[in-house]
Amino acid sequence: ADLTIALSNPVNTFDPHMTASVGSDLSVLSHIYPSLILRGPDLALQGNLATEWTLVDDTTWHFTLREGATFANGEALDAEAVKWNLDRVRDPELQARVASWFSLVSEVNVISPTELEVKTSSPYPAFADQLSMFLLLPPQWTEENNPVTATMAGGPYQVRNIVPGESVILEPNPEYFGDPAEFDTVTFQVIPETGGRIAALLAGDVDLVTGIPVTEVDRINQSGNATAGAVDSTRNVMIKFNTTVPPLDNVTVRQALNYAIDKEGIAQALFNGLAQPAQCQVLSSNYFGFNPDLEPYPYDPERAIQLLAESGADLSQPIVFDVPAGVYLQGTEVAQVVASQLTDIGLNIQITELEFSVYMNKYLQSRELAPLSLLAQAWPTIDADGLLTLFAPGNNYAYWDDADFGAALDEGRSSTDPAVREAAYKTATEVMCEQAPAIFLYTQPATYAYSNDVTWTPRGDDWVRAFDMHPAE
Amino acid sequence: MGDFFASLVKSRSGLFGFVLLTLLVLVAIFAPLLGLASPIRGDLLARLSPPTWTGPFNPGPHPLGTDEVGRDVLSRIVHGSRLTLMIAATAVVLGGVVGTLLGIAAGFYGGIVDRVLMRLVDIQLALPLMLLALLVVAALGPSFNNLIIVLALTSWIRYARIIRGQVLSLREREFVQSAHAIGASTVRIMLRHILPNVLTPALVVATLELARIIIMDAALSFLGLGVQPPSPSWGRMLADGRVYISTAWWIVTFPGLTILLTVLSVNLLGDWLRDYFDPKLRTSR
Amino acid sequence: MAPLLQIRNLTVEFSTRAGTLHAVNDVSYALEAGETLGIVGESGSGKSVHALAMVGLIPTPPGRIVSGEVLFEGVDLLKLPERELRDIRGRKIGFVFQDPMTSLNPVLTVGRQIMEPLRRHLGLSAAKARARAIELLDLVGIVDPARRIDQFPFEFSGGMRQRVMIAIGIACDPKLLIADEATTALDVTVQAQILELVRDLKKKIGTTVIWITHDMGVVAGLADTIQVMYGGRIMERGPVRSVFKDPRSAYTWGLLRSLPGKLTAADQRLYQIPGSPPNMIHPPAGDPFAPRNEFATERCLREVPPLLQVGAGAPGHMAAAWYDLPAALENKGYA
Amino acid sequence: MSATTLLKVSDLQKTFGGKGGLLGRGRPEVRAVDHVSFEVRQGETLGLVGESGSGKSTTGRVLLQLEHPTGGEIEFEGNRLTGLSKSALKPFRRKMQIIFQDPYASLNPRMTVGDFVEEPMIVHRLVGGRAERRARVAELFDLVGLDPSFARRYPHEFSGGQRQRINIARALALEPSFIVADEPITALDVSIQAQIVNLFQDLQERLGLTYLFIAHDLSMIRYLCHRVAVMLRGKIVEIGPTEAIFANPQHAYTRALLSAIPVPDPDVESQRHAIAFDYETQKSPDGAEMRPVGPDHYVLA
Amino acid sequence: MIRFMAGKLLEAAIAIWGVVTIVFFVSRVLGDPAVLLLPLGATDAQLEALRASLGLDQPILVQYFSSLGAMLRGDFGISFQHMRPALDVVLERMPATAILAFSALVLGVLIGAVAGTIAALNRGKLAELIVMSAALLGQATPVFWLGLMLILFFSVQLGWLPSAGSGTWWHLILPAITLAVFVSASIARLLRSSLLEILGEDYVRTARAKGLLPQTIFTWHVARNALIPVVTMIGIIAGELLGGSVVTETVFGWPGVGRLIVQAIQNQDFPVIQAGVAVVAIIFVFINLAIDLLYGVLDPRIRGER
Ligand SMILES: Nc1ncnc2c1ncn2[C@@H]1O[C@H](COP(=O)(O)OP(=O)(O)OP(=O)(O)O)[C@@H](O)[C@H]1O
Ligand SMILES: Nc1ncnc2c1ncn2[C@@H]1O[C@H](COP(=O)(O)OP(=O)(O)OP(=O)(O)O)[C@@H](O)[C@H]1O
Ligand SMILES: [Mg+2]
Ligand SMILES: [Mg+2]
Repeated sequence: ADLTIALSNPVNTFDPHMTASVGSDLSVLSHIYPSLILRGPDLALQGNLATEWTLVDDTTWHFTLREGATFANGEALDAEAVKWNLDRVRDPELQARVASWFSLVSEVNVISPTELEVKTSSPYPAFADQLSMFLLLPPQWTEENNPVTATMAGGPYQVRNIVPGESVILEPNPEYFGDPAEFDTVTFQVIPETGGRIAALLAGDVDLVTGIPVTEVDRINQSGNATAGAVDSTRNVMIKFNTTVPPLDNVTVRQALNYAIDKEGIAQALFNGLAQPAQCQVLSSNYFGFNPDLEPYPYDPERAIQLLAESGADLSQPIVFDVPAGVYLQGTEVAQVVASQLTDIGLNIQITELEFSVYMNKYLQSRELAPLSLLAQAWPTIDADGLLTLFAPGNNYAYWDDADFGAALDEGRSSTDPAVREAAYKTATEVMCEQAPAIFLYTQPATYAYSNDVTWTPRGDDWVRAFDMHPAE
Repeated sequence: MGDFFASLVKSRSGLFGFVLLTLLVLVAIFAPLLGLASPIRGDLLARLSPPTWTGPFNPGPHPLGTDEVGRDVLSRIVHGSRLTLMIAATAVVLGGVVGTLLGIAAGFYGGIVDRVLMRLVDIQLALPLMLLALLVVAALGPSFNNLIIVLALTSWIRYARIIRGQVLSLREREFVQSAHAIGASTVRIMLRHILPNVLTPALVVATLELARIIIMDAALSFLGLGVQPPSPSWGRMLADGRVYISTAWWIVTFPGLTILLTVLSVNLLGDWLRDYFDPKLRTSR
Repeated sequence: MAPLLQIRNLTVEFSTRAGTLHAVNDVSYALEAGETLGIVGESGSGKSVHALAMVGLIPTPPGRIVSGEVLFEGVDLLKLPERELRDIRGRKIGFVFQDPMTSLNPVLTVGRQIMEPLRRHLGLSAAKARARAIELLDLVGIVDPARRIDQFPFEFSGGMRQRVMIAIGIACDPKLLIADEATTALDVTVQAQILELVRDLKKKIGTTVIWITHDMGVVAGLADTIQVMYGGRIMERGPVRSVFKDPRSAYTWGLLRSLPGKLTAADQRLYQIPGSPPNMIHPPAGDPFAPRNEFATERCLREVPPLLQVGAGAPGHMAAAWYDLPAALENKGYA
Repeated sequence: MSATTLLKVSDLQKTFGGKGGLLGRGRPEVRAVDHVSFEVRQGETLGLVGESGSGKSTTGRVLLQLEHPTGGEIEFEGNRLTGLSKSALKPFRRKMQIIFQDPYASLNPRMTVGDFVEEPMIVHRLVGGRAERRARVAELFDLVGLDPSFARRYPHEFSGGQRQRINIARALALEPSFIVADEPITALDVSIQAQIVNLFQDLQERLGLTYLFIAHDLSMIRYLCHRVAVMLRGKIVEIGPTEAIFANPQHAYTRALLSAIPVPDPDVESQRHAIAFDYETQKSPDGAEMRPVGPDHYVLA
Repeated sequence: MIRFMAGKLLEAAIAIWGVVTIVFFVSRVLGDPAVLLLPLGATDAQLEALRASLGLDQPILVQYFSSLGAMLRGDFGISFQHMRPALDVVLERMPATAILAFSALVLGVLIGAVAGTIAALNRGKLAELIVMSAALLGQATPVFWLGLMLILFFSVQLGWLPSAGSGTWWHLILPAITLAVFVSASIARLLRSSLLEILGEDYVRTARAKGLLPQTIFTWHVARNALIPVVTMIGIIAGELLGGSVVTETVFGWPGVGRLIVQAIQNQDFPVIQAGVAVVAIIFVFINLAIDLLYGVLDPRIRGER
């Protein structure tokens, strides 16, 4: 059977260490290059090359590898090869784009061809999760070839054909150490435009599309050729505040804004109920550290108006609301509804739609984030440690400085004991809910549609993988 | 003026264009007085409602349906006409004035001025339009003014080229020579003798440009560079609504038709204007 | 012998924005084979339009032939289908237009443009047509024709282009040659050469010629018959000598009188015809020249005079006038 | 005639093309005016005739400094004009005017004829207020035989003769003493030519104007001009009093030219034979100079 | 002739330099690619190191002159995103762009020429009305809307043609039609007015007076001359198609240079922006040189001026 998967962005590079984009580059490369650990459709970690991994102490990880695994060219896929890969990404010469994931790794020791030990400079509980995004290159081959354009399979598939900017066609890798591939060919076809993607699915040209507008779900299901739906993603949508500028430096104002937005209404009306309203935190339920006890700010415009009056803040100036163009599912629509509801409580909101790069530049480079900005963030390890760190005092991304929150995060990081960490993040999320450095909106639904020729388990993160799919009976 | 209207009435298509355009402009001017729903505030619960008509002459609350956040499409089209026509008109005027003046300067002075300006035209042409727009908006930030600047920037060369050609032949005309002979200043010659004689071709270009710019706004909005939400413009509506093209056809269809009508009317008027000013088609002598 | 060309009641109109323009009104005349007709008249009097209308070359719209017959060798050209008319144009009737700058196609070589009618009408092979074209160029006085034939019009001076136009006009030895202000753009020396050429042609192949011009001198030298037009009508027509010596239309008289050569020492100034030409959208009811005519009678203003043989004049000398010019001149004290 | 010299041209040259700059396309050099010297006297009409392209218009345009001469000098009322800047020239612009051949192309189609005639006065800040200027425009219209009420109309509403009158009115607005008329009647109908020529003569009588009259029509030249200059390929080959030239042409080209004039008389015409002229064999030898052949009559030999 | 070509080439070089310079400075205003290249949570030090390794820590003028020098040698630098020479990235996408642009141009010009001719020769008749209304429609239809409609009809409804990609000739049909509609509309309108103008020229009357056959008159006297302005227009359109069919490429997932450059702008991949724009500009300039030469063939007056 043949399989075609629609991507919205082309594969830019075939070197898995030079890209951090899960949705396109890494998804395709994960078919070609193996990883130690895989994240299954249920978002739980599974073994791949590594059959077992244990935390020996707070800073030492021990991995057991499969025996006899090789790359297609016969190169051994052993502990030595893994060490070489970890050394490669940490090499400052290379400037690997994913180097920051491994900046805590201090030492990699090969114990035997199937045993590996990794030491970190401080506790790194999410290391195993991070490794699920780390693909392994054949060391020998890499020295002799340019991995940016050439590939040497070690995963279930190998490259048959590449059309730059358009498609990557894969075929089974006979030398793969794991379960044999189920599709004769797997094509990753780039279709940037949403309408085009859906049309391609309905026309039978592709078998899987993701990121479709929720309104299409019913229509696709009714077509009888495909199945559409949504699951909670790991991406959480918020209106981030720049708390360093007035009037958002005033906590009462921030709380007022949270009361002013009808999160439930947005989730229902704009997303046909497929989005999960946020529970007063930036974490969704699939994250480690999610706090199930928090309640969202109720939708109460009266209260909001009252709080604004009490806050004593000067609200006469227009408040700029930055929205990145075309990156989030129905983002512009959400922004307009939010702006309209904020207008209802008497604020003067001015939406500016920005090119994503310009937006990011404002956010991180010139550090002039607008008072309000639409932002959806996810952390690939699905761990509070990552996502919450983006709000930590002193962090570039934070635009918020709360010592209690910082202390709670530090406590969470200092331990690898899940119970300790859980408690710490409970505190952190409570502080964050109370201090409201953002309007917590909803968890973005991961929408999808796949043809009835295949089966697939939908997942909330960005991976799209053929080996998660099977030909339909 | 009497001749103008007499001829307009005689040319049925020209009259049609004129009436239609006048109507559009009137609607744009009086949009707030028409008692329509707010073009900005929507009713989330009424999102994507189809056009409602209880009878052929009995429109419901949303005669053209509602959009993706529950705003009345009719109201957005009507209010959108203000922004759209304003953008188009401003860009056309800006591009027209700059292009015409530079075209006159290039044609009149010739030599180095001409060469420099024509190289600028080359550069502008060699730089793909959309990319230029993308770069400028990305660099200057999106705003109403920048949008107009981009549109005008893509537009001036068309005037400059045509006007330059006209001026090249005009400056050899004897009345221009005669102006030199009485000692008129260069500025005077350009403004009093050259300019009035290139206004017709400039006007004809302008009618074509108006249509092109309205479409450009749509294409720019497609790349997220158009009018800022929630303000309505036709191009923006079209671009935002395209996602719903198969589930809610009315969101794109109606603004699309409006654009078509506008372009049609401007073109008809333009064609007629061209004929009207064509000396070969006028009663000569 | 039947005349070569017989025009009857030709009327041509143009619809313009300001209204219907009556360019040619009820023009009738006949032309014998071998005759040379010189046509003069006020600018806008319908000289060109009537000639173009004969062979179906006026732009329609806006032009329209309202009525009339143009019998050429007994066949009414106006009723002939375009397909058959094409066989006559360029073959039996040659045309030479005034403006040599715009009447030649700028992107085709001169030779090609001369060869076109030869190949089309005479079916000459490319080589033969070329040889004939070189011959024609030589005939119209172009030096080094074998080289010049491959050049483009822009490489020719105005006078040379005009000669090329003439070469095209006479390429197929037409029975009738119509030249519309063919020498107006030329200086007198070149003009003299071309007139000489036309005279030769008449002599050699007996071509019948219609020569439209403003220059009374040219008519005097070239034409057998002169025809004076005004306001879309023929005012006077007759043997050159007779008309020059004894004009019977006040307009002809005025024209001749305003020439500087006709000056007597006593005159301080050139004679000038008073008033200005008629508006052909609202032409005067009667004789179109009447409003400017000091000899006009009541009747002239009301009724269009017919073109009639002049009482005491030479045979064929006809004029359209209600008044008697010699008598009127005497009355008013002109010599 | 021993009247004072108004304009003196010595060794005037004008070449076109031939340069070809860095990016320019080199074109063959055209010597439109080739070492020409002559003078124009106060109150006279000097006729300039010659074959097409012989440099007549160029001479006229260079005289008015509409084109910069390649060499030579022009003196007007004793002042050197050549090399003056645009502003230094301005006072002289009042005194010298030009009228072109084509009355259609000479008027700005987008200007009322009144404004067009008024413009020179504005440029030179001649007459005080607008009302005064308007009055002067009306006066000028009267002078050239136009109804002053026409001032508000646009050129396309006028006939050829009327347009040429408007051009003349404009030229007269600055009360010039010298007018170059570059084929002012060629484009006109015979019956209108007479009107314009008469006007020229009237104005000369009333205002004491001096003309350089360029034309093809030699019978008109003979009627109108006091002296005639004959040009051939950029050079003046013969110059002298009109009657002397017509009665006793010296240069071969002049003879050819005169013999080619068609005479509007069938009897004369049937007798006339044009004399041919071949430039290559009959041109003046290199280094030829103007030689006197009669009183005030010179020929290039 | 040689001088003429040299002059043209120099002018072309100046235009390309202008384009490159404008793009260089404008794109630097966009901001900092490092924040886009590194994953979420990267530290300042990591960002700094990356910037240095990309050479973005140098003063802008130093960057400009060094990259200008490199560009003269054909080196546009290593793409930040693709990790290989930017020029390679661009050239790889060129064939797809060229094929699409070329077929759209040919198709559009053919349709436009036929339509324009029909309209001009049937002035005032129903045929003109129909053709010109269609042309107006073509010009007033936003490209993305047309593209989506074509997909919905031909791919989804009828299932005749593939909806996206560039693999086979079948893939080419819809995007080429989408672009050709606009091209043909412009050409039809221009050609019509050009033909009408030429039809009124004196030399066409001369040709008719010669008794030539209508097809001869049309081919040699009318069309030959009417084509001259059309050829200029084709040059401009070719340029627009080469770099500007971004929208069509996006809708049909066509792997062209236009979308590549747009993505490069969005990702602030300066070397690719620079290389892409330069390549498009160079091609454009050469097309126009070719058109200048073609002009000479069509119009001997221009040839004569050299
Ligand atoms: N295509 C046209 N459209 C409208 N009117 C026209 C057209 N062609 C000619 N006329 C008008 O027809 C009348 C006769 O014109 P025609 O060209 O025959 O004059 P003419 O006697 O040849 O004058 P001239 O001596 O100036 O050439 C004029 O009033 C002219 O304006
Ligand atoms: N601007 C110019 N550039 C190049 N050559 C020119 C220019 N103006 C005139 N010439 C050339 O100079 C020569 C003289 O031209 P000019 O117009 O003075 O002749 P003319 O005697 O007035 O002719 P005509 O009787 O045809 O008006 C011609 O060969 C002409 O081609
Ligand atoms: Mg005529
Ligand atoms: Mg001249």
